[in-house]
Amino acid sequence: MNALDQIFVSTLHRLAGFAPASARPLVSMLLIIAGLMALFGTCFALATILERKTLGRMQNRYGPNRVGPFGLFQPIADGVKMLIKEDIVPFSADQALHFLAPLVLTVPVWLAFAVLPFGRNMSAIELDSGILFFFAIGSASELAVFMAGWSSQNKYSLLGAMRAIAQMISYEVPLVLASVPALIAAGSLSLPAIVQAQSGFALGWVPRWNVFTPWGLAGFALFLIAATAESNRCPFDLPEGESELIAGYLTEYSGFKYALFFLGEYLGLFAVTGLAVTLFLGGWQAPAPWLQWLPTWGWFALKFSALIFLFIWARATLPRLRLDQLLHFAWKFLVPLALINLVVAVAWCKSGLWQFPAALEIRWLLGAGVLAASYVGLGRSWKGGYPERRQYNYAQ
Amino acid sequence: MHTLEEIIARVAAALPGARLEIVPNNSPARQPSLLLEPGRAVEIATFLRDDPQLRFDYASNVTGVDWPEKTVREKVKVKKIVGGMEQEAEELVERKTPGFLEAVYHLYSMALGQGPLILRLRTADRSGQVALPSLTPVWRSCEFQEREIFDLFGVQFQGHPDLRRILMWDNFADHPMRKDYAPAGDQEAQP
Amino acid sequence: MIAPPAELPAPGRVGWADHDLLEVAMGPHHPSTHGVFRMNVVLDGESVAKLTPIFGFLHRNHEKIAERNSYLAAIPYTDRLDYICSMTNNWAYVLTVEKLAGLPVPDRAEYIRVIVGEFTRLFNHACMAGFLLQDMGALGTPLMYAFREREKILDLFEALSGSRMMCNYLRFGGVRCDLPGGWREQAAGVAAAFHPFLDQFEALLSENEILRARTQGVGVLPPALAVNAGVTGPGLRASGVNYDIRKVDQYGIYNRFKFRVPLGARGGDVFDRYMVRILEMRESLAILEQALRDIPEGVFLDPKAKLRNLRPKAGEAYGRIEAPKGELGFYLISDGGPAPYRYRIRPPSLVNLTVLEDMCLGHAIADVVIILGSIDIVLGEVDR
Amino acid sequence: MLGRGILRGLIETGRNFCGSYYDPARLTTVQYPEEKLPPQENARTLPFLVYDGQDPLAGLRCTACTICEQECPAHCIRIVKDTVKKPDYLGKMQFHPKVFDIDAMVCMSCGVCVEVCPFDSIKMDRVFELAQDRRALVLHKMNLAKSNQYYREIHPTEAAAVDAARDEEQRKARAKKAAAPAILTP
Repeated sequence: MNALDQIFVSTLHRLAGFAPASARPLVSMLLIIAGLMALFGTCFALATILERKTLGRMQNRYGPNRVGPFGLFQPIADGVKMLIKEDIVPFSADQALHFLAPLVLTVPVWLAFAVLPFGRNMSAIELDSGILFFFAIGSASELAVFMAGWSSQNKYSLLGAMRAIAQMISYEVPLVLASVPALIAAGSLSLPAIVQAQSGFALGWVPRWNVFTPWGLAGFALFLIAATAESNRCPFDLPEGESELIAGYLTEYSGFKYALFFLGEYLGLFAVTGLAVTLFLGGWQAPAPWLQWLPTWGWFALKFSALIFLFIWARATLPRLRLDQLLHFAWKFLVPLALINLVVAVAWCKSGLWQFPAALEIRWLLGAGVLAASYVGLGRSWKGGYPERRQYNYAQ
Repeated sequence: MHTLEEIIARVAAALPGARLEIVPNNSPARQPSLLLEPGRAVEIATFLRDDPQLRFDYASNVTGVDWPEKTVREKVKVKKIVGGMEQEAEELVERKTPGFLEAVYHLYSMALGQGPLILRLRTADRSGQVALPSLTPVWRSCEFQEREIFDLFGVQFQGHPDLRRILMWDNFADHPMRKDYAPAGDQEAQP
Repeated sequence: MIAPPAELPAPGRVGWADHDLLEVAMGPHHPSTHGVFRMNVVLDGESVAKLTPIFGFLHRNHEKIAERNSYLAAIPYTDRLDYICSMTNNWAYVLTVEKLAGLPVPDRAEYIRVIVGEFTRLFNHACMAGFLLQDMGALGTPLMYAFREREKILDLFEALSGSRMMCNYLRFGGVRCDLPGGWREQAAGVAAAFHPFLDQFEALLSENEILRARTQGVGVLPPALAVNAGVTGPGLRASGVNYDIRKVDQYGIYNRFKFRVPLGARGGDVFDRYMVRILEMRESLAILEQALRDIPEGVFLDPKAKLRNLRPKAGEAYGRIEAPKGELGFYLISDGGPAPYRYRIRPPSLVNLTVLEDMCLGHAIADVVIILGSIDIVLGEVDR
Repeated sequence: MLGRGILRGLIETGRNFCGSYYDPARLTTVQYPEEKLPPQENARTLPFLVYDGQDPLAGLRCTACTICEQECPAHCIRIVKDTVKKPDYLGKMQFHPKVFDIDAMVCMSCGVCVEVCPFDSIKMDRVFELAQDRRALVLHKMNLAKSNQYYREIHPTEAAAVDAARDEEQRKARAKKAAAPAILTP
């Protein structure tokens, strides 16, 4: 089944073959870029419609189903509407900044896809420090959000922008800390190497994914929470909290710039989900030995869409946190837990040398015990977060 | 539930010289009210709220009522010389009762669960002196309702923390709920 | 806040020179003010320094219209007061006119009034919880659940009175028409189906840590201030004051039903107001089951009740009921004519808003929206 | 344990998501133009005038007594009485309206006119797709008149009761008339 697995790589080489030898690397890179942008462009379109349909189904209604079969042409309709809508720029706005903000948000996010391994040797660039590159690019979005908020000269967008900065910076720390254990386990910064480290099956059928270790599970949960906050999605969608600030830093944007902001937000979500899959869910590894005949990029897509469904599910259910609680949660709960998780991960890797029997089970129990204890302890210590259970009495 | 007479007795005992009158109400609802003279209204109200026996701690409703001048034609027995003889004779006499604006307060006691005690404050007349003491310092629930009476009836409440129009826009001149209010501009669009 | 360049108009500079305060106008065109209601909020950073509510955008002078029309003609207008609970508005007005004119009400009509009144309380509290969560950012899921249940009840109302929201169903001395065939069984079915919905609602919300973190300790209303400021309804009971007009006045036939009055546990914050309404919904269900079970047969409108030219004797009457939002009272003065001389409505939403500023001081702007949501106002009733 | 409530909430919406595919109670949307809910029998929108027999204008039951015009809360009914009298279903000579206008923009379909009408001549319609491109929203006698047959269709039980009462009165009137000549000829 290697042919189907490597189908993209082979077609790329065949197409690049037509170009003269000297221009071949450039042409192949251009083809990759074109392929990735096409893939994630349609993925963005599909995500908007599937998100609205899933939200609808969770709210006992259909979701858009009038434009095309099952509403699948809805994104096209939205896109056309966005193009046609007049692009209003407030008179007192800082024109240059106002124009640049959506660009500065969207362009870096495309770069983040360069390092993600979508399948067996199917990553655009094989960087040795792929994850370092990813986090460097990921932090450019704060600047864009603040540019948008400040340049609109509107009270609401300013409040929204200041909230966004506080939130994104304070959730960058747990995001990085949560991914460090996976690097320690793989012993390298390059993403394909991390995926390679998670190949093979323990006890015959359990895949060696990081998520099946105690520190991996905790790291995965922390990573997801931080990723939701990083991409401004519910329950952390404070910057454009509709009920308070109308649309936060998006208030003064309309027409295609507004669509660009949405594109940037969704691509940020895809990038972080791709990284979560690579670090914790074993990238493109098959979950069971007898399932390895399926193409590797298929497994990546499956895990990717499962995580996206998880984000949409959270958006349908959870209310929004207040700004001080959000920051409190990040610094007083996520960061300490991530540090403890780091210690457990290091102990786990070092304890690989134990020879006595049942080393594996003891290691597992010890790790899980420490993490669970710290989780409950930190949870209780957070006065605001740990709500008291109230007993309601009735009049006589 | 205290009858009005008991309440008047208690108030008179506590605040000598406070004149209270009973205004009858002969509808089946049997809710007579107490007419206070505006001078000592705040004192009496504070007493009604703090007295351990009464404890009217909740002013449920504050209403403005407009009583314009009424010409009352009454049959009055008048001694008149008719045909040289002195006789009793019916005669129609036109009496103009002066108009006034009124603020009606419905008080309840949440602590003792007692029914409505109705206070009435009347202004001197409908145009010049339309001032009444505000009872918002005693019960904060009167704040918005007194502002509404000022807005729709034109009663000036003295001592009200923030007396301005509540429903109409600020530079609206007239007081729409008065009986003699004629809306300016187009009448209601008849079909 | 960095000072803007000189030539640009200074955005909303406020008089306090020493503080950098930001005056923000929330509403009347704002997504979470439950109608056309405006608040001028002065912000010191993100916390509220001063808040002035502004009303009057939906003012139709309902009282002037009622003073020109006959007693009967005012009933359809009372539907438009609190446009979510039209049945209880009718009930308050009809109760006051019956008090003014001394009209008896047959038993079957009293039972029907309790049934439709409690159904109204059910979906009003459900909608309030849904809107509160919508303000908190929960993307309408709880609101959709609440509206799904509300639709079932509105279908019952349409089958009974002809219209879903503008029912115009109650008359002086009874109700306009009798229960259509099979309505009672349908109503019992809807009431029975409400329990699982409430469990679903509680599972979704009451345990939710984010909801509790956002609402516990926010917008605390001390009982003394609540009583003095005339707050009534679930907001007052959430502050621990035991005052439910159904128990105090025992109007209609509420003394025949066994139901309890839930009180707040922790001094009346937003979570208490939410939980008291959820518990009250369960009590309303208990009343509904009892009422639907033993509703007697018989005449639904007092035969001697005059529909058209009702002219009560000169006098006045103040009647009040426990509407879902608080104490809804009507004060009628009659001078013997066909139209009321003075027609006054005591709006629970307007008086409950007296304490809005007291509760919001010092909280963040995100909390102002939730505190307003927890008071549960409807602008039709505030502005009349 | 922090997060237990959130998980229960997620499970709840998850159950709703799966339920919406097989359990009708969890998917309550009615796709309006294609699927339509059966209208309730008691539903009421704008009023209409009932006529008996075939000719809409001659068979109108309305006797221009203008009670509905006085009682209408929104004052949206305008009646001009005809001068000539015509016999009604009981043979009594009654006036008929020359002009009977209802301003559909002002009418709030409250149904008070139906209650106060002593001749059962005005009833509430059930059609709610009232959007139209013309601004002519004052409904004249011609647009308002609808047959008793139509009335029996949209409000069956109510119409049956009204017809039964009218037949009863007609029978009593005819019996009185049959008995009357006996008295006149002593």
